[in-house]
Amino acid sequence: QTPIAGGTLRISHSTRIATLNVLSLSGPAEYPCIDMIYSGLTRMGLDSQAHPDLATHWEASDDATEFTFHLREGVKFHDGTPFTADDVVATYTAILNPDVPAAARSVLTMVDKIEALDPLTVKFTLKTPFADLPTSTAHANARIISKAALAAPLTELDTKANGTGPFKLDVYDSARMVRLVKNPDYYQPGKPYLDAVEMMLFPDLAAESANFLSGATDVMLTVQQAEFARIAAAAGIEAQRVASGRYVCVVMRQDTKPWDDVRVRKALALATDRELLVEVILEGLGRPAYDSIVPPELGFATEKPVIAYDPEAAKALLAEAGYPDGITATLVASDRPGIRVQTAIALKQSAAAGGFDLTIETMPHDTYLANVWMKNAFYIGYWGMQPTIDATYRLLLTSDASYQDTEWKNAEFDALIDEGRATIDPAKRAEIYAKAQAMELEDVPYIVPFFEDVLTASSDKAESWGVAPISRYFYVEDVWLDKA
Amino acid sequence: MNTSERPVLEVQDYGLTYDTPQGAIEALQSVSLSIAPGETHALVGESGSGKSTLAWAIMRYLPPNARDTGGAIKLSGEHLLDKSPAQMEAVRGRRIAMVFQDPSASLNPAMRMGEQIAEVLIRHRGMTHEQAMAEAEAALARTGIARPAEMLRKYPHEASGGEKQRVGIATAFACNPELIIFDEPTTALDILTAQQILDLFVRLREETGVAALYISHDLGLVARIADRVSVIHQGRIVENGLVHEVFRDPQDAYTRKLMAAVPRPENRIAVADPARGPALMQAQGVSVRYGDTGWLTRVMGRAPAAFYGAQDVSFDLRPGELLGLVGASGSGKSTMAQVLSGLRDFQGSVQFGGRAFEGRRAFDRAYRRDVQIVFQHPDASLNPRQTIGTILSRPLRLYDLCPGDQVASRVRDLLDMVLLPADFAHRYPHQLSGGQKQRIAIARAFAAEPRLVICDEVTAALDVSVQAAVARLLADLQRQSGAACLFITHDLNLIRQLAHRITVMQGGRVVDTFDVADAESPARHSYTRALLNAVPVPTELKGVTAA
Amino acid sequence: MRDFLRNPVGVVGLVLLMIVLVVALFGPWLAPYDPQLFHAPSRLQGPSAEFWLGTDQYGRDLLSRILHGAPSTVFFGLGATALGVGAGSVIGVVAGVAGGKVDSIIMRVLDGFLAMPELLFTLLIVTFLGGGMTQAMLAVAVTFAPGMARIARSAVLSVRTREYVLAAIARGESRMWIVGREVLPNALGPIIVEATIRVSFAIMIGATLGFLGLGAQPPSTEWGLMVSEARQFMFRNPWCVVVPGVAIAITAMGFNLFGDALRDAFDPKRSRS
Amino acid sequence: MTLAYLLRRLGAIAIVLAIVTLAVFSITMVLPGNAALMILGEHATADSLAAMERQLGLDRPVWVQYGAWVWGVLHGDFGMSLRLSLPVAQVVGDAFWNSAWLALIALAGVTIIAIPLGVLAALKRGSAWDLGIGLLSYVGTAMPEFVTATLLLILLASPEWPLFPAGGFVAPSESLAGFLRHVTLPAATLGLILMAHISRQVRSEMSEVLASDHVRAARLKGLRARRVIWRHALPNAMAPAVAVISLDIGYLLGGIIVVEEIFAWPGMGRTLIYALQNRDLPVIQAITLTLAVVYALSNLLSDIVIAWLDPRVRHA
Ligand SMILES: Nc1ncnc2c1ncn2[C@@H]1O[C@H](COP(=O)(O)OP(=O)(O)OP(=O)(O)O)[C@@H](O)[C@H]1O
Ligand SMILES: Nc1ncnc2c1ncn2[C@@H]1O[C@H](COP(=O)(O)OP(=O)(O)OP(=O)(O)O)[C@@H](O)[C@H]1O
Ligand SMILES: [Mg+2]
Ligand SMILES: [Mg+2]
Repeated sequence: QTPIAGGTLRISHSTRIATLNVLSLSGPAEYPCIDMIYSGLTRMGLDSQAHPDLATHWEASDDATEFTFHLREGVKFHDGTPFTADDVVATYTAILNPDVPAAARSVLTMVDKIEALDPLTVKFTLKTPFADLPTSTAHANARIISKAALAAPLTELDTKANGTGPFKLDVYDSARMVRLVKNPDYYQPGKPYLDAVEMMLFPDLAAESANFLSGATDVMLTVQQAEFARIAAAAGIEAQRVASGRYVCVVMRQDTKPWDDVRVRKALALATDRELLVEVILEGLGRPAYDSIVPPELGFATEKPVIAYDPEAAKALLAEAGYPDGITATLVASDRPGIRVQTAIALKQSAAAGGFDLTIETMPHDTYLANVWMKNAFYIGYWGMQPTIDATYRLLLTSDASYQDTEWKNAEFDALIDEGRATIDPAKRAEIYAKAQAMELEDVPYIVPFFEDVLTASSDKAESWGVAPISRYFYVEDVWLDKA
Repeated sequence: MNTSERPVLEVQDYGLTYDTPQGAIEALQSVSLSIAPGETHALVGESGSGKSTLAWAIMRYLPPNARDTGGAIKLSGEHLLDKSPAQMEAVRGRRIAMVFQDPSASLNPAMRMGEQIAEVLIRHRGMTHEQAMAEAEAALARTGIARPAEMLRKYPHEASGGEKQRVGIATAFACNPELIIFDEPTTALDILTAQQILDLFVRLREETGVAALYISHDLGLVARIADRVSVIHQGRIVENGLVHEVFRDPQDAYTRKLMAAVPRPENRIAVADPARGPALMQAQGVSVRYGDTGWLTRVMGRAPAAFYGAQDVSFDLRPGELLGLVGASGSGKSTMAQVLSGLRDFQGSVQFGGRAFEGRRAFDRAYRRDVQIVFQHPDASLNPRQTIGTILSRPLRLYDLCPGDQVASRVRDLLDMVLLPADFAHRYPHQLSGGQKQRIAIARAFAAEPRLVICDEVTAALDVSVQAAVARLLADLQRQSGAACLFITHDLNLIRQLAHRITVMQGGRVVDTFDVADAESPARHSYTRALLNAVPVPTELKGVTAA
Repeated sequence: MRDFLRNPVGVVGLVLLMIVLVVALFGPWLAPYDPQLFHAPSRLQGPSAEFWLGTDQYGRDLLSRILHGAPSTVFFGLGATALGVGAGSVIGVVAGVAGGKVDSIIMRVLDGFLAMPELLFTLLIVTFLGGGMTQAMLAVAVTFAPGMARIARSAVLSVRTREYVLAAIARGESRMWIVGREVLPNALGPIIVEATIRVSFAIMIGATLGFLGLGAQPPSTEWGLMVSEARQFMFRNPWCVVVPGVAIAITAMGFNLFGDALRDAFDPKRSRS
Repeated sequence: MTLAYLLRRLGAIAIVLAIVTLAVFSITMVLPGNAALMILGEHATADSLAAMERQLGLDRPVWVQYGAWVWGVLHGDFGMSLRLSLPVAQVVGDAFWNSAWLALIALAGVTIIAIPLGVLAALKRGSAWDLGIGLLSYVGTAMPEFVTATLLLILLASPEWPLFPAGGFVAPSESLAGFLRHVTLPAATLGLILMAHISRQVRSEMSEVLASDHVRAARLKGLRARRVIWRHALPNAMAPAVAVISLDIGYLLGGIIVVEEIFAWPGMGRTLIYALQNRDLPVIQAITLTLAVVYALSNLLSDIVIAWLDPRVRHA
């Protein structure tokens, strides 16, 4: 089928597009916007690999400390100014500037220097070896902003957007709709097919699905588990279920009793009925996970042994750890998103048989962030999928991880991750990462009950709509409307 | 008057029943009366005797639970009972009009008074709005209002009671009806205004020759204005005839009882004149200011202007004496009662039993025991959540008047003293009638064995016959206890029966004080004279002796 | 009381209230299942012999949850009202009895509080207090207090000028006696009536806060929270929102009808008409 | 009802508003966390959090923040929303009109229906009409908005049988029909409780007035029933009813919060909840301020209407 050009794609979403500031935004509906407006040096593909974007190709030094990116020729920003290496340098300088709130900084901490070798070549020099740099440059918040825009007050990035992506910003109304129009100068000839994309805010889930089903919108960005079956069954609708590495985890601080004892953590793992959780919370739209934060989709992921629900074994383990009467604890869950509370409720039920008497404390997200997150000993965490094992572990588990909330600090593990970074040979890396994963399973720093699928849906007319497992890349330039 | 003409109104053997959850109330039973053209027919009877019910029945305006039980009502020969509601609408206001007891309540507060007269003319005489307004002005002018055009534009709350009643009367006369029913049109007005309204009634009746049914419980008043009278008692007409004949020679026992209850100055019921001696109580230059509010209220702009409720008032009371305090409404009588019973701050001084008190806070327990007060409303002066026994025992305990174990027997004595059965001690106030409640309030005052009792219009809320009984009871108690009494009232006839001296107040000041015997003396203040003249002196009743 | 029972509104209110109170007191014992127990295979079912009112998204028995939620819902209403009415009445009585400057200052401050829409006020306070059942209860109480203070004050004022109170003052009774024996017993009527009606408001506001996620927190069986949790599933199983919704309505209605009938019984003018 | 009176009332409103803003400000300051943390969420690192706080001006001392805010407001500048990348004036302005539409339609619809219903019930006391209206009003007052809304959604907006959209908003300028379809359910939800309350109030006031002496007097003047009801009774019953309606506006302003949340109506209520959740202080301030002003003005307006209806008050 040959794509047909033209038409307006209406995408519904239920969370606000509060900002277009590509450096700091993090909202689920904000990502598709910047994915359409901006391009990065690299971009994650559906295969979870970094692909060329503004950089056509790149080379790394053997020790993985120097990367040279060759930029695409003839690319223009939406305002017509040409894209050059200076823009790349300006962007990365901003990201690394501690005075600028930038979400991508945490994956680029190893970058020492960025230089423009010529208008179409940029060189990154790293402090420490890092083989996955092209994945870091694909970070959704590391898109290239024009040098001029970075010279202006940064708050202007909130509402104005001058990128090099397939679509240009037309209307920005954070309360209702963001409208993007085709960028005729996009570097992929013939793309995008669509004339315009409208991101329509439906703060009410019921309203969103009703409008989608009635044809008022073409794409439902995120489908709730509860509604997936109904929507999938509807005529003229294609519902997609993308296996992803998004997970809920139970944080247990290991400098605090009783979680300092691995037997207690293992007991809780045994007392977690993963099948039940997947069934009642995810409506079956996910996979049980067995206490590793590394999803099977990532390169170098190992097969994890199944942990069957065995409350009796859990009790026995607890008794062995010195808690024959079980453990009483308060499990904190933020009220957003709802899945945290749901997991807490289900876990309470499931763990009760295993000797855990859990009290659930739900609290507003702001209080949670300020008072509980990274502070409390026992609470529910929720994370999106990272592009690599390295990113996954460095987010949470290495001693210097960005959000080290378990106090599970292990020098050997840290060394393995560092080594993995510096290793370019895949076989060797696989070996290193397998060891690291085994250590994780051994010690159970987190209970990870399941991986949640990414759910999206589109009308039959919207061809090629897709979402990457890391739900931050959307490839809307490939989408076209079949008006027949 | 030509009585051979066909009567304007004929009520024949009419009966009416109210259905209530407690059973049927036969409010009217075989009532008959007839009013000739030009005649004023009075209907007298005590409260609840069915006077208003008869008026509503004639108007065919009855609550849903009312039921005709027979008889006929004819207006100029036409049967009213057979008329449809729509037909009655055309009769009301056009052929039978009505003037109500309370002029403030019977005018629509949200409508200019001109509109309220004019709408009748528009409805019944088919006038245009302009014609009706012109006619309304003329009608109002006939009632003697000084600036009728101005009055038409006023809202009811901007007019005085008398003015409002004139509007009511103008409305009633507007369509030249055949019959006008007056339901106690003067009871809500003060003496002087009532007098004027009565004069107006007499004049308009003469001018128009309209027939009138005049409802009242005031026999003195009836004697002055009516041609014929019907006496109604518990829904039955017990006596009927020409006024002077009925009053000269009442046939029915109930009529006689009613007449005996009419206060007459010459029938003194006061205790013997007390010995002249040093005054028991003296008010000296007492002033009370109302409306002085805090700065905050003033800043918020809610403060009314301040004024004197009583100004530089001086009078005295001798031991054992009964001093009458009279004056128009708002003249400051209650204000003085409140000052003397320590309820209101004042300037000036009060001397009592040789001690001087300057200001409310100076009154001590001994003073408060010596001076007791009885209020106007029997319903409001007893705490509804206490039994009569508790209420009466309170002064005994408070002032330690008798040992704890004798309280109960003393309460029985007190009940006995006010002629009530002893088992009333266990009742609650709402289980008593108005007169009974007032007796309890009086008993409570006398329980303290006071030297002065202040009675603020204690008879005003009571029926005529009950009034007389309460007044007598008071005099008896005074005789037994030797207490002095300050008796505040509107009723000049009553006070002339009861008091030794009378003090007259006007606009917060004392204008006159005199011995009862000197009431008719030409030396009286002009205001006193006006008050005395305004009282309908029941001349026709003179020959009748008290039962 | 006879008046009260003759009034159909009162009878219906009384019956509803009785049911609600019985459920609130004994609900947890009457419940056939543990309210938190998952019956995963029977999720989101309508009423059946096994689950009389159906099940929710976790397969928890709705009847058991309703029965368990009754105490917290009802006592939330009673507690919040008691606190609010208590505090408000004390303030109002103090203002009414003291009069003068104290009165004007108290009233001006209360006017300030009353200048904010009720739910907004509650919302702000509960946000401030951090959400949760107790916090919500406090917030509702704080919201109620100014209005109650006004009512209490006007009740006191209307009684304070009654002649029996004046008689007591003239007699030289102590302040304690006058306030405690003459004024309060007679001012209590309107306060009680208002309190009863407010219980229903409190229950509704409590449920609303639960619904907004600011009141009771999961896995509580508070009814408003139940509706909110199940809302996503309302089209798959309407029972899981209808059941708690109706329960709230019935409870609120019970207090409402009862309060109205009480008002009629206390106010002879209304009851006669 | 003089100009001085109006000025005084407005002055009192201003004082109350000042207190309200100070209170809201202190409340938000005492709470844990802040907007910067909410924006960054679980991507907050210490340095980006600090940077964000600097960017939002949250690193300044509390009184400086409040002072700056007050200074701005006095100059008509409500500042930028911390979360929405929009000037507060625009966020709240748009939301205000959306809410105002909803509230006015609910209120207007209700008044048009509830007043005649109340009058009818009062005129036909004890009849089936009265009973039905009474029942409606009892059920209406006992159902919190979220229950009414949910029931309406299940009945009238189920996916199988969507008579009305389950939520959302269409600007009237875009499509009037669409707007009306969307406004129906939220307005009906708000309306039910209001209707219950107002019709009950009108009924009780009307019964009282119908039993009053002056209505009796009007009837006894032989006036036609229509004139007695509409000219003599209703205006006198309306004054107290208006007082209640103005209190109901307070309810309405609260109810709108819930209803907007449920029906995803982009108004003040929804914006407020969003702002509360995200600690968007300038928006919270502006919305509470607006709601309080609307409430205060509606009270003032109702006092004026009452004075217009009731000459006794007018001249007081
Ligand atoms: N709607 C009613 N339902 C039941 N009983 C009624 C009703 N109206 C009046 N009554 C009773 O009928 C009797 C006569 O009442 P009515 O009002 O005619 O007395 P009245 O002579 O006018 O008294 P007053 O001098 O106090 O005006 C009273 O016992 C009264 O309680
Ligand atoms: N508490 C008060 N506050 C303000 N003004 C008052 C107050 N009490 C009485 N007044 C006013 O003071 C004046 C005198 O009132 P007072 O009650 O003493 O009159 P009165 O002679 O007892 O009248 P009535 O015969 O109607 O009982 C009146 O104008 C009245 O309106
Ligand atoms: Mg009468
Ligand atoms: Mg007086």
